[in-house]
Amino acid sequence: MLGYIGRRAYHSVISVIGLLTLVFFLTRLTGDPSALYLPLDSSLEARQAFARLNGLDQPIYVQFFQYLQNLMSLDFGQSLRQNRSAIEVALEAFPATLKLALVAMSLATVLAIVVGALAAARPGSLFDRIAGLVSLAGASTPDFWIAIVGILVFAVGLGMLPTSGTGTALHWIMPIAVLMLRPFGLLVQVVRGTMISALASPFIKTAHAKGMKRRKIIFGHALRNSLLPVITVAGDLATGLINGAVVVETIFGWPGIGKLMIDSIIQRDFAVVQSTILVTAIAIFIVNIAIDLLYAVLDPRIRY
Amino acid sequence: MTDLALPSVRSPGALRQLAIYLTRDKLALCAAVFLLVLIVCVLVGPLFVGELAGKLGLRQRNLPPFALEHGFIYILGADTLGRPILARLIVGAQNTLGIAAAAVFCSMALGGILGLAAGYSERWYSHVILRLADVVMSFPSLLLALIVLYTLGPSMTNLVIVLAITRMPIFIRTARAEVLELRERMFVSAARSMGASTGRILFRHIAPLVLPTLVTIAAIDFATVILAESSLSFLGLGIQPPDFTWGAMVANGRGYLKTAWWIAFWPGLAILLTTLSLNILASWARTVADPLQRWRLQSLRKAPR
Amino acid sequence: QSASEIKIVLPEQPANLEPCGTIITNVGQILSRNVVEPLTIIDPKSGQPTPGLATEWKQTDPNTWQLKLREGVKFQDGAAFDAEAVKFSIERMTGGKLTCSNIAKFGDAKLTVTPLDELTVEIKSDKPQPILPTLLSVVMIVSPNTPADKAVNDPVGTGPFKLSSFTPQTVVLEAFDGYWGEKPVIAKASYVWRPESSIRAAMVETGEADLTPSIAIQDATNPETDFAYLNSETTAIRIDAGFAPLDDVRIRKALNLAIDWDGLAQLFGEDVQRASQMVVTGINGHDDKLAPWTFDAEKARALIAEAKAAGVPVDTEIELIGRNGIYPNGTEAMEAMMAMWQDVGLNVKLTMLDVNDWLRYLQKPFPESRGPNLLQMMHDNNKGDAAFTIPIFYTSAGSYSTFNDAALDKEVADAMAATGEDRTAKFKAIFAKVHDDLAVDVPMFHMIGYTRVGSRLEWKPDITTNSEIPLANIALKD
Amino acid sequence: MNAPDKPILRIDKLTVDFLSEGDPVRAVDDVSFDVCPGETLVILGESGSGKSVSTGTVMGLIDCPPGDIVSGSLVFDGTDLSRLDDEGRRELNGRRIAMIFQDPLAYLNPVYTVGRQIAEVFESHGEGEGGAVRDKVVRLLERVGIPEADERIDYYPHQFSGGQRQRVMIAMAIALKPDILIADEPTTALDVSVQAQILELLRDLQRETGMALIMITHDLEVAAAMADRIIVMNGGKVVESGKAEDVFTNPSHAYTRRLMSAVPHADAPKAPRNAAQGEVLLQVAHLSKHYKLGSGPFSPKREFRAVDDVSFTLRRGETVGIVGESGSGKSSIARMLLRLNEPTSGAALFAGEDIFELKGKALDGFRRRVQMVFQDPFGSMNPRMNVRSIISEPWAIHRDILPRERWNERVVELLELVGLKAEHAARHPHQFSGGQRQRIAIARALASEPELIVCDEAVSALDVSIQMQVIELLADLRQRLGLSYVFITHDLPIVRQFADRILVMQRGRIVEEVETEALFVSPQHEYTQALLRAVPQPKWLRSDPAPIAG
Ligand SMILES: Nc1ncnc2c1ncn2[C@@H]1O[C@H](COP(=O)(O)OP(=O)(O)OP(=O)(O)O)[C@@H](O)[C@H]1O
Ligand SMILES: Nc1ncnc2c1ncn2[C@@H]1O[C@H](COP(=O)(O)OP(=O)(O)OP(=O)(O)O)[C@@H](O)[C@H]1O
Ligand SMILES: [Mg+2]
Ligand SMILES: [Mg+2]
Repeated sequence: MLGYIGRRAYHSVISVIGLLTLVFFLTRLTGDPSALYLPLDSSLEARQAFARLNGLDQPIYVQFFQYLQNLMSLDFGQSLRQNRSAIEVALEAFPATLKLALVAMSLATVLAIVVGALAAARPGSLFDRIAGLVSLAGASTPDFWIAIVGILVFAVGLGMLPTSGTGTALHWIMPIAVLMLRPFGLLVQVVRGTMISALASPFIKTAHAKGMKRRKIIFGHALRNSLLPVITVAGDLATGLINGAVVVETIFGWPGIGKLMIDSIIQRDFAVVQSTILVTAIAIFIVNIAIDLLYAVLDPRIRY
Repeated sequence: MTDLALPSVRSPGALRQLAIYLTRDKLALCAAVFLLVLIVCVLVGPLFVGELAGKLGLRQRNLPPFALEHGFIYILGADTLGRPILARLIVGAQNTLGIAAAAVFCSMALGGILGLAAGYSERWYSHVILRLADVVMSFPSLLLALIVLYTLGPSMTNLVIVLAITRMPIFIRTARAEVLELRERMFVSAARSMGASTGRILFRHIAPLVLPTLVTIAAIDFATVILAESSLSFLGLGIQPPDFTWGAMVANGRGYLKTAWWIAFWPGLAILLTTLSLNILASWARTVADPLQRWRLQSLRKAPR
Repeated sequence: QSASEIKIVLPEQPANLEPCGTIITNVGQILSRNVVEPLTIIDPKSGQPTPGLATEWKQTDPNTWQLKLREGVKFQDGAAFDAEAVKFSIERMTGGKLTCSNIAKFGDAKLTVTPLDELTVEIKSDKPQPILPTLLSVVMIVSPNTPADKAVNDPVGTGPFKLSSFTPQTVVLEAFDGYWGEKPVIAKASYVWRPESSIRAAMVETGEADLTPSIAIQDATNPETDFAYLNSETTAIRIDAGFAPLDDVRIRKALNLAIDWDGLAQLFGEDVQRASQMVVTGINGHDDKLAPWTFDAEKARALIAEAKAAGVPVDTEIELIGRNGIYPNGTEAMEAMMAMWQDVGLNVKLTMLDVNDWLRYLQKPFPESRGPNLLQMMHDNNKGDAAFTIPIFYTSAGSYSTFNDAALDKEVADAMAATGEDRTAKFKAIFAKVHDDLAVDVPMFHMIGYTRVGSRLEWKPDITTNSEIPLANIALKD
Repeated sequence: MNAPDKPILRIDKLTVDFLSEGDPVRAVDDVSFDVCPGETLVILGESGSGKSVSTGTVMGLIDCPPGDIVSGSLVFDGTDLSRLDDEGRRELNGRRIAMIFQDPLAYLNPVYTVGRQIAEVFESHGEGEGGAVRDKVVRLLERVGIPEADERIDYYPHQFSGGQRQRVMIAMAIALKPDILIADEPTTALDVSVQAQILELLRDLQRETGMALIMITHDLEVAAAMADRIIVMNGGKVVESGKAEDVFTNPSHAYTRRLMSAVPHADAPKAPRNAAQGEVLLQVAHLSKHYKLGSGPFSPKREFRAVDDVSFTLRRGETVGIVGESGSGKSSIARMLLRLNEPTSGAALFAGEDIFELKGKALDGFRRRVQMVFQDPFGSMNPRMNVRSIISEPWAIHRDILPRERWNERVVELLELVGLKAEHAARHPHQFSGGQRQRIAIARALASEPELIVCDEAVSALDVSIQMQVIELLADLRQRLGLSYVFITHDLPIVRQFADRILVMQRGRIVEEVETEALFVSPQHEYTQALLRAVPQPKWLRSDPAPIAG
């Protein structure tokens, strides 16, 4: 097991390096950013001076070697936009996103499991139908739509919640609710589907024969046997959120990495793009390793 | 999309059987009818309202819905340029469904196959596939879109490629997770002992058990892709005006939620209903495909008592 | 929140707080005249420079200006404001060691600054600078303790407010006790940012914020709190005259005539002004009498037919290049214009691009692969003089210019060297020529911004609001 | 017998259908029986005759729909079971009525340790939690004869052999000393000595607590050894019932008579066959399998020697029987020979080629020539496929065996050969009884016309009459086509009849290898002797103390 983790870590490091190389070269295909950083009416000379100042005039492989060299001394480059170290910018934005993602994902997963499992317990029942429709409606409604309407209703109309921003616990409610919708809807469907299959397994009969409580059968036996796809999908959704809950961050003024990444991409702030990808990639790789380890914990037949 | 869930559509007899099963689940029937109507709209709609959908009406900007003085076509109101929303919904369906179906199908088919391979084999390529999935997951889709935009230029195909690639990891990883467990099952060993090739084991034995989960995900991803497409148009990679999709219509009405809610509402509702229908059908297909559940759709004939 | 604390919500997070970047909207709105102050201040009504940190100025010869500095001014870090400080700030700006956006206003001018005495400086330039005092309004004076070789995020200036904190969520300014002027009513101001206009509007509505400098027209629904202001931005379509059929003046005129301007104006609000030139009133050189093109589809068709008859390939596909998010309803406007041009028989096809891609078309050198194209653009001249507009648009060397006309080049050079009335007249003549005779571009509108001001505040936006929100001008209602 | 007259469970006129689009399948037809405390009722009957379904109904484990209880009443200790709500049912199940399922692997949850699954019985009924329960579970496992129980408690089901899983099921069922134990073929996967131990255990329980026992079995020796009363089922109906001795000595129904006469007569020596002349088909040399153990993902690695230096040979047309202790490594050998598990060391030459070195085409060819009937037939069939596709799979894999248009015909032929019907071809595995599934597995193995079939307890779930039919079929094929068999079983009469040579295994080693008759006449190894001694005695011939009524 430890050997497996080691091997995975090793592969992941290689992949991250590959990813960074890829990002380095590909981002530079999206054009020279000089014009973006200067006023529209600045001269060609000014733009060239800017490129020179920031090393953008060098051939790309020279820039790359420079980048690698700097990486050795843990220098991830300077943000063109923010006048400071790119990795610092990325690391500063990351916790906000991570917290949001963690809370939203855990809530969504737990809720989805409960709702999905109960729906699967009696397929076709009223609860099943309603849970299905509601979760799907949530998952297929545009998130910004929900977010803005939510603000108009709860903040402006009812005055119950703040419109946006961070600070108190109240500030968390709407962003989390909006973020949860899609994962929740998707997970309910996945849980329900796999649970219906699991509940038809013979070992469920054994559990009934043992006289176990229905709840325990559903959540102990059937659920445990259908968790593999559930945690996989949950993991994927979590990485999606880690990569940035852009809409929520944008609308609610949540200072996270998603918005930072988008801004940096649009502004061609290469060093920041690279640094944010590095940070999120590490998190995503860790999540994926954790999920793969969870497989082995959840299903003893799976051994690495 | 939905056909995928039904691995045993072969003879016309099987088709009829499916139709019968469909009538047994009223909700699924409604969903199927809705999708059928939609497909008809896609095919013939543009012939009738194609002109109207692009016609400017700057003087009836943001016309509210349910007003009939400008004609029935304005029943759902008009958008920011005064074009009738109903006509645009009908015309937009084609691009919307085309892009989403292509992207979702590609990502599910490719991701599913790669995931099957990655889960079943322990060879080097299994690791490569998974790490590639990790890399794609870590690669911001917007950046990918931008790169494609710069190197290949905006086009429908490129849009589909971008969307398909970014949605692929979830299928790869889910398929793999299921395979990890399924390949330990005895019937897989049995098939192997009979000399079944890896391909046969994967596609004949394992895939049918993985597919329902993938289809469930795909059905929801349909909405995701439609909305992702609209956020890509922010970069200019999305569909180019004057073409448009429901996603673009929603994005377009985003600023008007307070003052002219209908601009974003109707296309949003269309997306929702489509996804909902697909999901209901997916869940129905899941029941049909599972011999242990199929009885739910059969008219069980009881013995006289 | 105490009474004298206010919260301002901006559309964008300032990427940094470098005082040399105050012409960038979100930096300027925070720093300009709050934390750092310029040497001169442009009067929004007349477009003329008025005293800032410099109290008087005179031109000693065409290349030299002498400034008298304000007395008794201190920087927020305690350093004294004097001629050396001015020299430092200007040299920091022009030194090329850091990227300074503001310097763009100076073009390629070389400045030499010499302190004559403690409160007098002399500024020499390599070529005549008739409007140097106007230009000096972008020179923000920073403390000599500021690093000269790198951009900063903790500016120290002479303004009535000093920076208290800058985090990814907010910028906080607090009143500076040692300020030379009148003590402002506001004691503390925090800035937050929300890109979504409806959210900004909602925040002011609920009292979470007191002021937001720009909201979309559709959100400006409450006349009590929402104020429209001419924001010095002018929108236009640039015609790439280098390619057929756009090299034909009839086609260019047809482009102007084919648009239903009143209909189009609906997209931008009722206060929007139809533009006939690329600068707004109040800018030196603006010609009030220059009438904009009016909608006449018939005439446009006739012109096109005429051109066609003369062998102009009017059916060639013309690419209309738009930029996503350039201004509210920008994409809709492009869609509408495309439809209108197609209506008169021009083969126009729209492409929307991301900023960086769009910039390649805006600025020279233009992409080799381009064909006949029309470019959506927007120009913002709030610096009082048409000199910031005419050369870049209309001379053959101008960085946006697609037009090559030696006669016009000469006229422009002439006007630039002129001063006073003469300068104004010459600018007006140029505007008239490019509009009426050459139809070089398709001017659209002078744009309107809307601000929402909370009921606690006594404040009205003006043409400078896009570049500065001086907190000192804000009063509280009681 | 001594049982009080008042039955604790009475089933009256039970009729159960399975519904589908077509005509309902009548699985149980007007069945009545009862059982008193302390009494043992044995249900004999043809495979597929409704034994499991009727007892499953008592536990409320038939899914309705698609199952449909058409009529009948089930009264347990005065309560009408069909009126019970979930909670009432839960109270009874496990504590007062317990069941041992026929197919132990499918009925154990693969992701929980067996210890935990047994402990759940206690926890569900408030009989303690945590450490206290663990001790009880260890003792239970010891009682059912699981070696090293305190360690094995933390293993997962897939780490147990077939017989061990069955014993885990038994432990689970007797955990709370129920009033009624329904045992559905509880000893099919157990060797005779362990079987004797388990039967003794059940009898002990009956003596201790007055437990009523309903036992389904097809093993007439076991039936005789346990039964007070017997009912015989055929085609969903009870065709005969009465005291055990009467039914055995004086069967009245034709089916029962057939059943009784089909018993291979152990004492009738059969003529030795001349099989030893054929070429050597399979040669196994020094084969070992060490399983890596470790219950948690982070616990240290250990090894368990399941197969330890096993060597034997098999000639064409010969049958080698493997008998031995449950858990002695028989299935492990089979799986290795099929290349399903990699051996730790050793070699196996099939027609001169090392099986473990085969690759690509050669491996395909090998897999066509060798087939296996798995110990767990249900698990070995894809739940999504119907019987037709399951049986025709070998033809789909090896295209040259049979042209496609002959598939249907041949499937029906094969089904009939193993005693199933043509209409079964459209059903899915879950719609069959245990014995029927086993027959489908045999039919599938025969489909590819192999040269060697490895049968792992291939006939254990079949009633004697069908067992004989199948054995005769296999013998016939051996005769006609020169098929060879590796025949793993615990059923001594059957190996005696069918095998040419017998290997006796214990703890991973072969302890004795001799010609069949020699083994029965003069067993050498101590373990073999014990095995032969352990053959059960009819109950009515024994002088045990009578059970005490509870
Ligand atoms: N889910 C089902 N759907 C349809 N038919 C079924 C189903 N389950 C069982 N049957 C049928 O019901 C009949 C009785 O099955 P049951 O399992 O009771 O047999 P059994 O007597 O236990 O046989 P065996 O000794 O082989 O285990 C069989 O013919 C079987 O095919
Ligand atoms: N995957 C595994 N991991 C660990 N131990 C295993 C595994 N599979 C089998 N064993 C152990 O190996 C031993 C041999 O198992 P095997 O299945 O070969 O027994 P068997 O002779 O077939 O027994 P039975 O007659 O009960 O089926 C058993 O003690 C079992 O517990
Ligand atoms: Mg049975
Ligand atoms: Mg075994």
